[in-house]
Amino acid sequence: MMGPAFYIAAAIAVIATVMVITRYNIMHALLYLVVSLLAVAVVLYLYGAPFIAALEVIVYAGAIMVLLIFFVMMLNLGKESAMQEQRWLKPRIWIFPSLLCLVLLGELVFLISQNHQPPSEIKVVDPKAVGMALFGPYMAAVELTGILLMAGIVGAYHLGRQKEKTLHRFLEN
Amino acid sequence: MLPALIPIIPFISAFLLMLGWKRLSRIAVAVLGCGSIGLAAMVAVITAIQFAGNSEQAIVQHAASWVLAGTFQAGIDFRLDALSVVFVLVITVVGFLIHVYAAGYMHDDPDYARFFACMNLFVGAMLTLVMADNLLLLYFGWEGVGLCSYLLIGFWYKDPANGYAARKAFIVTRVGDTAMAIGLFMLFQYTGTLNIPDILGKSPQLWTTGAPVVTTIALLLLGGAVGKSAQLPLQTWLPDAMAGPTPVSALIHAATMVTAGVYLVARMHVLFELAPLAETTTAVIGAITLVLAGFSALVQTDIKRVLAYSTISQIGYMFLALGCGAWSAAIFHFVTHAFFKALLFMAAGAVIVALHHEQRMTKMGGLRKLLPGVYGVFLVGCASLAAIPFVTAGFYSKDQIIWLSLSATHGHVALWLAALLGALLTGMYTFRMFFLVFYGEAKTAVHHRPGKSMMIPLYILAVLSTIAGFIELPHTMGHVTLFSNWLHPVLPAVTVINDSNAMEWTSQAMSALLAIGGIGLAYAWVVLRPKGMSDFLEMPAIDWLRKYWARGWDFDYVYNILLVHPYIHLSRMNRKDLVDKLYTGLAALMEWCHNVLARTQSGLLRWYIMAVVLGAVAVLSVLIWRIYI
Amino acid sequence: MHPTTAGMLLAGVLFVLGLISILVRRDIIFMLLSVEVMLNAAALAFVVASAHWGTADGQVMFIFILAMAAAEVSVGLALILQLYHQLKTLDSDEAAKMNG
Amino acid sequence: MILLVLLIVLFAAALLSWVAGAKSHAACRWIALCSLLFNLGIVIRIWLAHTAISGRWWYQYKVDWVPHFGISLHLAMDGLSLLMLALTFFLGALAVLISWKELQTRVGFFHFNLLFVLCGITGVFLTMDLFLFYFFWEMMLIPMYFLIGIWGHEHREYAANKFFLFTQAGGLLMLLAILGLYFVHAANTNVYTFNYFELLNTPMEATTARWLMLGFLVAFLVKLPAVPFHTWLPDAHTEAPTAGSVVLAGLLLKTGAYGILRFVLPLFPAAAAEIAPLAMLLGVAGILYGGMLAFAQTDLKRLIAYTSVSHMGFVLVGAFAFNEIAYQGVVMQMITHGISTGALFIIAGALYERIHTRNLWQMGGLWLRMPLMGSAALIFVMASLGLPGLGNFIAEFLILLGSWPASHLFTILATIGLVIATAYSLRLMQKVFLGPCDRQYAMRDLNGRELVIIISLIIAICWLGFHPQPVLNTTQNTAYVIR
Repeated sequence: MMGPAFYIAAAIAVIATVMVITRYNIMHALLYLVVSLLAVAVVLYLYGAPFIAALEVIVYAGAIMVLLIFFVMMLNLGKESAMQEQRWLKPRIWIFPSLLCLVLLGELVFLISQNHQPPSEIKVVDPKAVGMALFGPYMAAVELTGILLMAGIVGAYHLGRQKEKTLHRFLEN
Repeated sequence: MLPALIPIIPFISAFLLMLGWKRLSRIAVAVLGCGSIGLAAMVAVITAIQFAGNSEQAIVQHAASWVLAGTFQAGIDFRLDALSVVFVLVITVVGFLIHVYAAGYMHDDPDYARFFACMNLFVGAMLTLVMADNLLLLYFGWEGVGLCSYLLIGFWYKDPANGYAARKAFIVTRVGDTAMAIGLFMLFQYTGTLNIPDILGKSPQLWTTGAPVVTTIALLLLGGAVGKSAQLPLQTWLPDAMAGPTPVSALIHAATMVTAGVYLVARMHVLFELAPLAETTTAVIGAITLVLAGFSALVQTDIKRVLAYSTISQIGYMFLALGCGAWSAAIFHFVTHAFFKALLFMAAGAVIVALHHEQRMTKMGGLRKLLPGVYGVFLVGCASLAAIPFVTAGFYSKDQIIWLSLSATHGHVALWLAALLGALLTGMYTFRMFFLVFYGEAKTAVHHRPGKSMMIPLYILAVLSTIAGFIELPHTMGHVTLFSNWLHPVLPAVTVINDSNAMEWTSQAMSALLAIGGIGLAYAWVVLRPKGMSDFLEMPAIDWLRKYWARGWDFDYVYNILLVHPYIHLSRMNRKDLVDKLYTGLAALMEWCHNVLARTQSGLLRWYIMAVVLGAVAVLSVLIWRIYI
Repeated sequence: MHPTTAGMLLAGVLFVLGLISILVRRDIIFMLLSVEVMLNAAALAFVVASAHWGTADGQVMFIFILAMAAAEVSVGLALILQLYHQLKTLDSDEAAKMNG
Repeated sequence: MILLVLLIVLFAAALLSWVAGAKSHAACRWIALCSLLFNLGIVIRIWLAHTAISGRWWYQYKVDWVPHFGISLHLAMDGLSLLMLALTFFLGALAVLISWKELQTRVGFFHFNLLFVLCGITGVFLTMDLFLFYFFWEMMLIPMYFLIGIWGHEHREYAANKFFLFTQAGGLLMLLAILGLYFVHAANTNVYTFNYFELLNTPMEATTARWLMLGFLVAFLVKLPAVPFHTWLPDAHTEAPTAGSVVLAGLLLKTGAYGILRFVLPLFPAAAAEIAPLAMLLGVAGILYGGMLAFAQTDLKRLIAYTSVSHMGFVLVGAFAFNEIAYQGVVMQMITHGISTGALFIIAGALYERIHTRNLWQMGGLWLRMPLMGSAALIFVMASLGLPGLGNFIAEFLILLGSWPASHLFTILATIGLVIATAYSLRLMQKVFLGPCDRQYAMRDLNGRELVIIISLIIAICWLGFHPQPVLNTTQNTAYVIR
């Protein structure tokens, strides 16, 4: 009972993700990932979560991906890295992981298709309800998430600092 | 006089000799070693005279308490009755003579003190054995003499062969001791005591004649006796035991220790009377042993081995007598045998020393002129051993056994025939040895004549070997029963069926004729050497038979193949302990697992993820399988 | 198709694609990227479930995942930077040399 | 109180000797020796004061430790404990004496460990609280591990690890069993206690009892050691320094036997009776198998170690015969084996000091050079083959006499063990002291210090052989369990 919008978005998401995982150039991959994320945002919207869709666009596609892009640009990897990637990604390397993952996918599909819930329409959950839940029963988790982000910031700062001496003293020589 | 003193004196002297092994001079050692036995002999004689006044009543002395555990009780209690008095007298008197002889014989040995310490220890242990009032103390003496036998056979320890002989003696007798120990456990289980008089008193009430339990017990005790007395099938140690110094062979392996089995059976005669099967077994073992050992003695070349096999054979006679219920006859033969066999051993020792430690008879000969003293006593000994009628002690004791093996209640014609065959063999091997040593031409120079201390004991024993027979004469010839009367309070008289003078005369005549015939054969074989005889002896079959007998009927070979070699090989194979392999194997498995798992920790991120995925697939598969299939 | 099933299938497909990628890639940035794909797929599943039951919990979870992804990316990038400085490469297998 | 003194003296002496060891080796040795002799004196005084047949428990000392869990510092002494303690301090003192010259490295720490082991052993023999028992049981382990691992011979680390793993595995099973018993008792009576006397009559199902009994039994069998748990012993004995071997053979093995008598049989009489045939089978297997292995060894200390396996088999046979005579024999065997095997190890150590080898093929004819040592060895070899007149005979005879009614077959097999004992004992004597000697240089015979040690051991073993009554009387009251 899903409309064509869903199928189109889903198709874009899947194709874009396939493109992500097959690119040699990191930049291309990132851009495809942004596309994939945007498509997922549409799907999210279709599932009655407009607030989440917005978050997906703003935070995921907008912030996180952009952070990655800037990072890659900062490392200035260029052509060589793409060549390297090409050398590493020989066809036969794909075989076993793909088979394994397909098995996993098969199992997932099997499990999902065993859904015996009565078919129900998509229920829209408005952002207010999300906000009430966040600051109601999930209060503690929100606080913890805040701490996690804080730790992330501190950690990133600490790790990202360029030090004169980067080796641990045990690793010297 | 206290009976306990008799065994204690040798023990004390042994202890002193051990303490003073370095400080005591040779003379002091000899005085202490011989003096203690002499003292013990004096005490024994005095005690025996006292005892003779009232020989119905045994003297029991409680020296000390020993073990008291639960219901089990055993003390260090000594008992003198008619039987033990006989043994004590023989042990101390013959022991003393042998000690005196040994003082001369061992004079040049550097370990003089050790020798006498062991000898005294032996006499003490042997006296304890025969004077013990309970079987535990008897067992103490029993093992004690085994130890001394071990120490003295291996006295010249530098030669590994002596050590081997010593170990063999100890282990083989220990096999018999094991049977005996089990017999003791059974006795204790049923009678609740190991006190000999109590056991003998209780057993007729406990068991009917032929009851399986008492038969088993008697057979187990017989096992112990067989081991100690070198009877079939545990006789193999005795010929090898000749590795010890000659006085040791005379004292331990001829006169005293090897007759401990005879003592044991006689002492426990009540049990054997209740178990006819055991009695028959005893008689059969004795008969077979005396014949087999006789054949072996016939073909030995080593003078001491001849005597060793002859000892086995003579003890076979004693067992035969015991098995026929002729208790006092067995003991009588023990007494005479102790005299003449000690005499023969010591005389042989004198010859050996004279010929510079030459034991092979093929190297001897013509000593009649060179060693006339030894020749005389040796002749007396041989005559007694071969049982030359009327003048020798051996005749009276052996003749009694031969006659009783036919006429006693447990007697049998087959036993009698075996005994007669034994008489023939005895005459033959004894005089073969005698002629080989003293006749013919001299092959080795005499370098050392026996001194007085060696010869005097020989003369005394020669006298004893002659006159000792007259204390018990068959009733066809004077009917003197001093000895059996003496033993009567302890050992019941033999019951004789089909008793007739004519038959007894026949038996005596036959045994005498056979003995003399044997001597004649030996004379022909060794001295005359007719052509036909030497041809006969060189036939391959006969030659093979000779070698076979010389090897002691291959008992050693069979035991080696069946028991000794498998045990040694099995234990050598398992030297590293198979069970340990279980644990080292477990450790190796753990180490292998560790290595395998350690390899998975490669540090390669992709492998880790792969493992996670595999895990996820596995978990989901299990989930699906459990829920949906 | 049932909407919940469809959404879940999409989430599953995206997740497995991310998984394949992380298995075959050696470049550590690509691996990070793949993790993002997988996280996103998981988050999508939550929202689909939320839509199915009509409750807010799924969306709350999405927000948490989002926050976690942000933290992860920032720390992860910092780590990659360090690694790059140390090893002069982005090959994750090279990092195996860092063991003990 | 006096019981606590025994422990405290050893513990204090252990610490003191460690401290003193840094300054002066002699001081540390004297401290160790004096403390052990002091304790020996106390024990002998107690013994003399209690020869009359009085109540079973002579001393009790009990202080709550963790009352909440029912743990208390509960010490008690009866005849069995007393004898074991006397043996402990006697052999302990000898162990100090034999190390007097042999041991020159890290002397302070060595004596600390030695005294600490002895302290643990003392605790094991005294404690009547199962928690505390486990505590002492483990306390014996670690210093012993160091004794083997630091001062041992060439493969010491392997041996020490093996020893530790085996005994630790057994100990953990025992811990499980102790806890199981604790909770079973609590479930049935609502009283949480580790007190031995209260646990004695715990009602429980037969199956539970069987499993708990097995837990205890396996720990003790490993320590004893019984076939097939014996393989740690030859390694540990061989590699340990002489003092370590003496303590191991003389005392540590006895804790296993003691545990069977004190815990397995009284706590689970029915279950123990049920398993008796199997236990006797293991005992007999130990006697025969250990004897056979001993016969094949080429390493002197290893040979002696396997004789321990053989001799401790008798303990197992006797303990599960459920017969008073056999029990008395078992106690005798524990003591006499401690003395005779300890003495053989001391002789092996003295030999090693002189000729620097333990290989039997490189010995022979040493009687010529060292007649005193040879005579001493002869006496203890004879003891080990069960010659009457020496203590071991009384022990083995009583065990066999007592176990005969329990099982004819096993008794017969165990008696055959005496023949095997003869074989290996005489082989030892032959290979070491008899035969030809190719060593031309002079070797000194036993010196004064060694003579004191050996003569005291000879006196002890002869005394036990001729007058075992004091020992038998002391344990008479200690009826462990009579079916």
